[in-house]
Amino acid sequence: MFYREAGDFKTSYRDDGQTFPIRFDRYRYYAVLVFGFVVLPFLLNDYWTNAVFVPFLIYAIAAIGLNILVGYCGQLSLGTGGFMAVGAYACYKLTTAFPDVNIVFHILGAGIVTALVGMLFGLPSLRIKGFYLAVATLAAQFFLVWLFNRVPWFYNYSASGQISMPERTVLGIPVTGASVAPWAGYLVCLVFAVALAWMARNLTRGSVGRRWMAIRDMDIAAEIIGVNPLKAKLTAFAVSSFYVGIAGALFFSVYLGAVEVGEAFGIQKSFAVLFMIIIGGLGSIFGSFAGAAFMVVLPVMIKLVLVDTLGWPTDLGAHIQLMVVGALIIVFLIAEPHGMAQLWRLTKEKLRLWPFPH
Amino acid sequence: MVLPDTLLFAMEAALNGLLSGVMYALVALGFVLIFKASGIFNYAQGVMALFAALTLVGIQQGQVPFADLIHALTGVEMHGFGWTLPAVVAIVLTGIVMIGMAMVIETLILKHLVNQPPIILFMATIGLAYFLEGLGDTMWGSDIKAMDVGLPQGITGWIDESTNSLFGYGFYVDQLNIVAMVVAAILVTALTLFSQYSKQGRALRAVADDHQAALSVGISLRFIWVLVWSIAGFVALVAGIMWGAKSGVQFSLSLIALKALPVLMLGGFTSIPGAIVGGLIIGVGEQLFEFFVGPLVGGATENWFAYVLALLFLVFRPQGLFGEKIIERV
Amino acid sequence: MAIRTPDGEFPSIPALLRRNARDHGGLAAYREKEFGIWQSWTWTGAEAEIRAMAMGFLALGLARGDHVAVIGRNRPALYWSMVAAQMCGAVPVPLYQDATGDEMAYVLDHCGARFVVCGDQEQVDKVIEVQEGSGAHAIEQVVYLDKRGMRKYDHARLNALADVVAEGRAAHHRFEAELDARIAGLDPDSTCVMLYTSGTTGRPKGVVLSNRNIIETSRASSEFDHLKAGDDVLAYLPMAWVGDFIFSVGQAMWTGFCVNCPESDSTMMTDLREIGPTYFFAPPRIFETMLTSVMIRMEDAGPLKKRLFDHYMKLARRVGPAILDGKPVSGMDRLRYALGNLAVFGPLKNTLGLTRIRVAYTAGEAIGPEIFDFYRALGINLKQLYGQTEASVFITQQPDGEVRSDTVGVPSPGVEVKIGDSGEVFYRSPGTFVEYYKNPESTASTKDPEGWVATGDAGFFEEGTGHLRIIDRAKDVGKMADGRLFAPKYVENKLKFYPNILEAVVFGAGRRMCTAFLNIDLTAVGNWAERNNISYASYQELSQNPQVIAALKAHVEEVNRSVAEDPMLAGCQIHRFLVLHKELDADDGELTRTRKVRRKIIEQKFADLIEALYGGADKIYTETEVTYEDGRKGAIKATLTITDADTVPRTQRMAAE
Amino acid sequence: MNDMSQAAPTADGRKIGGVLMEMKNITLRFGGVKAITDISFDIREGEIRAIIGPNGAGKSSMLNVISGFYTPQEGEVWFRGQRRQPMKPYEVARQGIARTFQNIALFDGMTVLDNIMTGRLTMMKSGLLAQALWWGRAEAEEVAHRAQVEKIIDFLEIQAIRKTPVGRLPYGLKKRVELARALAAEPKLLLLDEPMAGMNVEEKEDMSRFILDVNDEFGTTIALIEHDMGVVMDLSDRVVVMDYGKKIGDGTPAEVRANQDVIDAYLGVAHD
Repeated sequence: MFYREAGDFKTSYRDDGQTFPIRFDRYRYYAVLVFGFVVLPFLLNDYWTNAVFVPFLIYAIAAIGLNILVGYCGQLSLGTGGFMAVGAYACYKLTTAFPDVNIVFHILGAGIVTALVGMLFGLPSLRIKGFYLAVATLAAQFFLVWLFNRVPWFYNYSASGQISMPERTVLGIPVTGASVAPWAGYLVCLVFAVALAWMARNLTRGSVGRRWMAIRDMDIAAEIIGVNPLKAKLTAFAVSSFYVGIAGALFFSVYLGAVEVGEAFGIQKSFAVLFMIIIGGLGSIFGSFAGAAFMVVLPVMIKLVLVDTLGWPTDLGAHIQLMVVGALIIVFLIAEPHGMAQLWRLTKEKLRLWPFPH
Repeated sequence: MVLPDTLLFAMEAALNGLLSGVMYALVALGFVLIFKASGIFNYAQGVMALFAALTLVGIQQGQVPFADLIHALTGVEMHGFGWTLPAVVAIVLTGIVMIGMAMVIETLILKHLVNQPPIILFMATIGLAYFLEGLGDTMWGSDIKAMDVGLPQGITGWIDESTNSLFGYGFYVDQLNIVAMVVAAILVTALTLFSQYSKQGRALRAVADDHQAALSVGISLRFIWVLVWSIAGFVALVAGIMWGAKSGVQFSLSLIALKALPVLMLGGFTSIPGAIVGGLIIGVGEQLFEFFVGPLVGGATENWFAYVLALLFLVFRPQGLFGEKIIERV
Repeated sequence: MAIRTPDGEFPSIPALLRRNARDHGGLAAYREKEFGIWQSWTWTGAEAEIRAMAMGFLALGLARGDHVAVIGRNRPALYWSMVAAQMCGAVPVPLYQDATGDEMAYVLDHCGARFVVCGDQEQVDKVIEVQEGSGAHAIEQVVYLDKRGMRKYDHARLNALADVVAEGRAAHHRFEAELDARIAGLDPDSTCVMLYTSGTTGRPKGVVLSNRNIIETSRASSEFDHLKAGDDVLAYLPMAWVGDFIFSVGQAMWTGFCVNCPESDSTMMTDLREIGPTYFFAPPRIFETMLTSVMIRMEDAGPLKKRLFDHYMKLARRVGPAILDGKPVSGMDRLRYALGNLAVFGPLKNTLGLTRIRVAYTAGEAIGPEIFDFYRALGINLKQLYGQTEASVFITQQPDGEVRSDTVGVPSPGVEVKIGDSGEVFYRSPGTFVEYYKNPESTASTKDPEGWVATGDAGFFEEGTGHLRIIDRAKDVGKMADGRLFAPKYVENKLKFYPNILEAVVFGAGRRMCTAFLNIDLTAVGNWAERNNISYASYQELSQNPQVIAALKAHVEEVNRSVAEDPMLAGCQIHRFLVLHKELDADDGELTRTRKVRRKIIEQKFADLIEALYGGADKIYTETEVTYEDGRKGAIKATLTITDADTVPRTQRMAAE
Repeated sequence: MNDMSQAAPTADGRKIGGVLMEMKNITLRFGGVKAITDISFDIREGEIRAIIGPNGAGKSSMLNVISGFYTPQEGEVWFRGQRRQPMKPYEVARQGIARTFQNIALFDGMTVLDNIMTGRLTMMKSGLLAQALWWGRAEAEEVAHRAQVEKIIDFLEIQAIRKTPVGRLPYGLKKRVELARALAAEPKLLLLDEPMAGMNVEEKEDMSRFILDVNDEFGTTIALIEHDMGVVMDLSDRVVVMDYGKKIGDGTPAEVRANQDVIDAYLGVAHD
């Protein structure tokens, strides 16, 4: 309906292959970016930052990571929590080891460490497929959590067994620790989220992405046309873990500040992220954002409505939330296996064809 | 006869491992049944056990379901029906509930997911798990409950004495584990008999062997699904009772489901004996590992031992102990 | 840009090319959808290509005055080959690519082409056929564009255009001077192009058009519609047709706008959508199919959308054209139209690819008013023009703001038009063709010494507006018994604009009144019947259904009223008509293969029915022989109803006089 | 198609060159079952070589041996003058052997264009980081390969469906897209596994035309298996006939037609 594509033609493969080939989409995307970077930081207060935006961005990063593995490469993983923990602890160890280095590098470093760990646990994927692999990744989940619990070196022998983030600054502005301005933390996460999303898009549209998708859609055929399955899967595990690791690092350093591995990065976390990409849409970067937003906002809404407004007991609200989430997963799997991303795609199609039905 | 202590302790550990292995096997059984008949990997099995246990306790102690919700909605306070039913009745009622649940699941979920790739079904059951957990808590409240259906507990005298007279050291074995073993044995035999000699049982096997063929001879897949989910529900109930009695009815109970996964990895998803054997291996394995290695690495290794074992095992024998080799074709 | 006459700085197309490369060097000159994207060439690039090609031709020995036949679908390289030929002082002769072997043989022989440029293997095969055939021909070199499947051919006298260009590039030292000399040799009177008119009767004639003809016409028409560099046109009509030559070569070269070539005929519509031309020409047929597809697709739309669509289309039909013509429209209506534009018109134009249109023309045959108005209503500036090959297209055209479906506009700038006493239209213009090639007598018979050319069409100027209206082919316009003008085609067209009427044949030459045969359109009437649950077993039964006949009667009477408005034509009102029991069919020789009515044959075949129409009977029994699909013959018997239609009596007007 | 035609071996296309691939005494077993028994034949450069035989004759197994998906227990495979050691399928692909599948094996989650692009994966070398940042090489490479792929799309006349997800395509078109994907790899040897299976007459004619054009324009060596006798005879230069895992005939279509064993073993049952 709002699309005006006549005259919006492509004279080079470069233009034809760009992320938003349609002018209208492109402008809308720029608008969102401007809003996110320029407008929002001024509107944000503490509550919205910590309740919605920061977790949304961090989960979005994690979701993109998991989506690369599950949605693009077709390897189901239930180890997300564990890998986030790796990111968190790596970040912690790095910051405490090299206090003078900028936190950004620590976070990136955490990502790289996680990538390596991810590859390690990805090795079995060559032999194991489907939910067999999922169970294999559970091993990662439980082993890693146990590791960070039981090996004091990881939490610098602190009495509580917790790790907590010291104050660190970017360009002189504190982004971690106690005295963080809402907008500062938010901006850090936003920068990471946007940059990583952009990179994910690039990876998935190029040869790497095609190798992944080939493996996902039909691994035997993929191998016969010359895709090295081990290499493809391992890159997927590496990249995916890199993203998840960074998410973990941010989750710990910027968002929580102090974590106890068991509750912050338990199996529940793995499922939460998995649900995000199922609801958001497998194999879609937009879907990762949508899913993250949904799973972050839903509890807030339920709490807002049931507990704060109707004054129900908190635990009852939590139980109902469990039911809602579970039900939603099933509904999406039945009604729209490709998630919100697909709904979005269909709406766009309708608008482009308007006023025609097809 | 005198043996070194470590060995004795190890043997004790092994024995207990063997018995808790039976527990794992019990849950794994539920998985296998559903997987055989419908190719669905039912992640919710563990939560079903939890749900069953909660329901059982609730019914037995005459709790009013959804009390909190009703209160929140209407403001009416309800303090139970004030009865305490005999265990048997409660169990039967719970059994009925589980069957009802099986039917609901079939009509609301499975029917709509026919012919979906297994991975989708798997994820659906994760959703189901969440839903059931929430439902259970909403119905009965999430506080830890004691399960008392009159199962014997505490040290098993005769083992203690016999071992004492034998090695001069009495093994501690919880009676509950003995009971569990017996029950498991009964359950397995019952299931085997059922699938061998009852009409439905044969239908079940037919479907497990070949869906299309089964359908073509006019077996209703939907009926079969309700059937297996009911049985799985029943198995879950039994498991729930055992675990509930052992460590109280609480959320952690649903995590035993996760423990059952590695069991299946070892045993293979389609074989009942496999499930049993796998269970035992895991049980013994993790006990011994904890006994020997645990102290060196800070303990609590049973959290992950099973999975890592399964993982390594899978890498070298992806089809499990009892599955047969997969040949890839083009 | 200062207006230059050809006698001045730009005597020829190559000269214009030079100027474009200089003035608009960076602008896109040609685009073609190939390999998934729009391959583009700037004017500078195009000039380089064309010069290289021309030098390649020189290398192959192309001489001044040679004829170069060009056969293929619209592709930049083929347009270039025409200009390249001109550069060499040769005469490009574009041919219809769907022409059959012997048609092509005749033309190739008649123009004595030494060079033939072919689009692809298919065309090459035809040419080779001609070369090997018995007929005379002067073909020496064949050049092809698309290499697919060509490798196995004997390349002795056969070259790939790419190779020719490459050779030209390589040899440019040898030929630059020669080429420039040849270009310099071109003057306004040297031949620009030769186009063969697809003669409905007899052999096609080669119309020779000079540089003056083409450039003058292009200049005048471009200024008339303010065409300029930066405009986009879609080149999809046959290259052999004068219109395409004017739009894609003449005007493009004069203004420097961009010529866009679709990927293939099948993708034409999508390519149109992508390019979104600003300047567009299409015969009525295309606009009609577009409209039908719109309506069909809307059929499946949800009720809400449909209501929205219908509502705003109603509004648009009321105020749209007025707004387009800049006539006064109430602010309220303008607002509602703006809303409609947001919700319906805008998206609709977008999906059709007509969003950017500034000027659109239709011509060739009469266009149905409701089709015409539909596009006007959407805010698309669709206009009509009247022209022919001999005039380098433009004779009359509609200025912005004076657009109507039933006229063809006022004389184009620089064109004089007069109506002969026979009612035939004559014109004289700078675009008037030089001569028919090798055919002095037809030249003489068409163009008189003062340069007046007979169009062969009958028409008249409307009092007041000064707009020309074309009635019919002059030879088909007859006289009635009382000497009044009889123009069957004019009335038939009006009738055929009704979806219910497929064909109409009007009689009246030398009679006291006009009568008509009608053919119902089975699909349209069939649908109508279904909706009003009228059951029918056969075409024949449906055609005689009283309700159907009543409906047609209404149509006929409407037509009568509108015909009566023109005093000259008032005599052509239909007094009696009948609905034929069978569809007029080319297999039965009642229509030509191009679905034109064959009066003579129909008059013989249905003599009895015509008698009945002029006799008093209101029923008539008849038997007609028909040919079935499988060629078997058979007869169908029917009793047809003859209906009287109300007419606007002359007496009124007499009284008024 | 300009620079495509230059890819052809000689100026006039159809010239049969030397031996490209040779099978020496191949025997293949599954467990105890012999799928192929002691079969030898060769494939020459630029020719169209057909392997025919009734269903279950071991044609597919043979093709899988050639494509390196199965490794025979006995016998040698010689490719371009070298004995081929047992290797992974993806390594075989890199040697310049591409194939299509009897029951289409396209990547349903991707568009036609992406599917065909996968055919060139073996040639795409840009690194992970370069791609993540979509820098220099990554993009240049993408564009370059796209250009090649577009030529194939044009050649097989599938422009209209370029951006359609293959899942939505009709059977015949899928087959064509699969051919396109194989062609995109610019293979030395192209294997076609029952290219006409399940097609109607018209589609078969199209496919035959394309196969001939491919061989003609690009000079690609083609080995195809097919049980539709008629089609094969028109297409191929030489034919190997298999039955029950054994070779019962080898030669030009004419020779094979004349061969009594073939007539007995095959022609009787070929009418499906």
